[in-house]
Amino acid sequence: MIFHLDTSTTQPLGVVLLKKRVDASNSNELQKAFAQWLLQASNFVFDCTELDFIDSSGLGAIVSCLRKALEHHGDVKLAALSPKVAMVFELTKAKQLFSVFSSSSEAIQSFRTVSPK
Amino acid sequence: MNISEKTINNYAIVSLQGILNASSAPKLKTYIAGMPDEQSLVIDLENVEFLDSSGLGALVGIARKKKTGSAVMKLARMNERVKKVFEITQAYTLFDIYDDVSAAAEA
Amino acid sequence: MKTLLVIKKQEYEWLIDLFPGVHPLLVPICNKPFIEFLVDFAILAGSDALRIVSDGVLGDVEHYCENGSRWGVEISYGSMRPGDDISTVIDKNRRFCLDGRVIIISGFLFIRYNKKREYASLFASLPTGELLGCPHGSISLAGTSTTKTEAPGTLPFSLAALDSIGKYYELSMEILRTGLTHYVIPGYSSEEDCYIGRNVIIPKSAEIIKPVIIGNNVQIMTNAIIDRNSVIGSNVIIDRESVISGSIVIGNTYIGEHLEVKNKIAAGNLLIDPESGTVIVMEDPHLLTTMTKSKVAGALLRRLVHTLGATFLILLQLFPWLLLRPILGMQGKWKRKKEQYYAERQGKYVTLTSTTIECTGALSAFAKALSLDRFTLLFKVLSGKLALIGNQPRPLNPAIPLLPNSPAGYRPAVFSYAEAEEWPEIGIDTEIVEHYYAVHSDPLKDIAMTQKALFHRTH
Amino acid sequence: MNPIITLTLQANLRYVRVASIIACNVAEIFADFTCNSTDIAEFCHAYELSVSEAFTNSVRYAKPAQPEKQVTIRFSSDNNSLAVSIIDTNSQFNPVTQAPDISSYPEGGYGLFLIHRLMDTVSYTREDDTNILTMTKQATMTHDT
Repeated sequence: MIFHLDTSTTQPLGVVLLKKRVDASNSNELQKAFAQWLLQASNFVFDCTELDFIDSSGLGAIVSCLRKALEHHGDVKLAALSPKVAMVFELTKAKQLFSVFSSSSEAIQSFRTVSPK
Repeated sequence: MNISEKTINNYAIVSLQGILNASSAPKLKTYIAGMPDEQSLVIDLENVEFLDSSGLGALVGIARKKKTGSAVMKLARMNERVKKVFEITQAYTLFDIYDDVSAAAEA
Repeated sequence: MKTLLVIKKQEYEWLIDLFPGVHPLLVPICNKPFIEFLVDFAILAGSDALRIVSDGVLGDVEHYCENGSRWGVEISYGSMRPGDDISTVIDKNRRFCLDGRVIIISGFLFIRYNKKREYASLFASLPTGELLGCPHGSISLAGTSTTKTEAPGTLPFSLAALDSIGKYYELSMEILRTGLTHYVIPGYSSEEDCYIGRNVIIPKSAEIIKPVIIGNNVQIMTNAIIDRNSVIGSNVIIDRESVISGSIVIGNTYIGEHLEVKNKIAAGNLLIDPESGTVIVMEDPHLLTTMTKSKVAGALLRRLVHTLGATFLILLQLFPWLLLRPILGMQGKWKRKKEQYYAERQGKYVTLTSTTIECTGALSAFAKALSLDRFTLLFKVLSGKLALIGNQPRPLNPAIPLLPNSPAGYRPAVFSYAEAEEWPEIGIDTEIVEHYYAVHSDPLKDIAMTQKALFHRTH
Repeated sequence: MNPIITLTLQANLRYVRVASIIACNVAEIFADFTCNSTDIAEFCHAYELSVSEAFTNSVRYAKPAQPEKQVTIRFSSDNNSLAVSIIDTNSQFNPVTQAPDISSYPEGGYGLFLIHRLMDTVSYTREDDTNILTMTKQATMTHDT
């Protein structure tokens, strides 16, 4: 996981690059880190370009990130899901909860165009 | 085991009868060794009552020799019991197997 | 009339990884093995003998089709070399092709036909030669026809090559939507677009929308939806609130809770998107799994939990047993029978003394409520011969062999899951419960289930 | 397991056929009593073939210059499975087997592989300088129906 703050938007935007796998072994790590990131931003883009595998606990962690972001009046948007990862999101109906973009720049752009509430 | 031979279209048709196992396989090997290397063969297995891996090994050995001697060796009329051994060992992939002797000798 | 089927390994190889453990020629199309459609067609076309020729291993196909007596047709098998062309294959099977006419079907092809039409006289009169061809194979006729007629402009059958998972999916959907009445489809059917197999459990809250085909021993859990255009194979569990639509669930697959399987193929722990060909392997037992036995590590923990549980029960039952056993024994209400049962490991047996307590009088009712009849069996848990909870031990009976590799596994036990759930203890329904717990049970749940079993037995 | 027959033969390839015919016949008698309607011919062929393979191995690996060498074949059974043990005093061998690489035209090495494929269980033990290869098969064939 690599986190950086994108300040080109009106509100600070957290961009998270997820790597390889998000599964039972590292989903806790993601949730803990996310609590820290929430202090700096409430809008997030999870860039899944390098994510090859996700299981139900990884999915649970990402959904819990979304819930926390929503509590902070923010959002988590997903970008560049590989076909395999997308299939897991579809299978579990988690896809319906997220806005999904084909690239991280599109996802970042979408936060720019939305006027801050 | 009895071995008999006839000729169709330059193919030596070697018909085996009886049991092809460790005690009879040497007889087959010696018989085939007595033929010229370039002699093409059809081995008729219709009357082979029993074949084990020693018998199979002999057939595989003949096939390899014929292959290097650029002759052809074909098998014909395999019964179910014999086929089983070829199937388990996948030895059928090494042979051209015909259900008819004259078809084997013509093709 | 005879039929010669020539299918090269190279043509079906692509299917091997997608449906592991199933021979490609036995891959189900609408719950019926591929090869059976061809057998049906051959018979419909008037064949009394069928030979399947391939350069690949046919063992499983042979085991399934045997000599064809099931269909009243003689089925034999032949081998070929990968490089052989059709004429070589015909030569290699000359004796088979010798008398009469032969339909030669070459390639991994599905033949679309309609069982209501008349094919026998058509094939008897068609001219020799290729009837239909496509880049992946052909269907042709050898031998002379009895009457000389020209081939009709359109033949009442057509070919569909199976060369990709997309084609497989399309074909299955095509049959499901429009062709179910053209073929013999397994299952019970009262309406033409709905086939349901044996022992299918559908709760009131579940929803099934036609067209649909469901195999045998299928358990659909509460609020699950089988939406239109779905094929569910045998021994499948669709867990709570999951939605299956436009999808094929291959046999022995477990679909977890709250999932949406839309336009996909689920086979064991594989989820396949037929459109893109993307395959994901599920390593996650909550989502999709193959129905298999539990892992070794889990087995060790389970053994420990079961031993502790059994020890606890022994201590609990010891006094009542010492007290009641002699009294009931004297009254002749305590009956014991020594019998051999199948053990967990295949090919092994275990001798058990089963006790029955004749249920007359307050004392025996009390003894039964305490499950004292199982007391002696508890010691078998300590020695590892039985589990505390699992399957009901099956008596050794040569006539009813225990199926090896049954997907649910078999773990003979003092108490059975079926007892815990108050399911009928005998019969195939029990298998479904056991199947379900093969997927859902863990050592902790086992304790709860044992409690449940003990409780239910008192009532 | 109840013993049925114990038979000791001279370790000579001449007697391979004797061993395998007896195995085939014992299997047939056993299957006749035990099976309802299974494929008896296939059951018997499995014993005929397996014993042929095992006996041949025992003779092949017998140390030379010991013409009095013997191989013992022991049949025993329980309710529905028949076990046959081939016992010899050869040196220890490695019973682990894999399919021979057929593409290299091997002339041997199929024996144990065949036995494993034909029988339900194959076990090998070494006791007091003897090799015991025990092969068992259930008489009731399990069909997936």
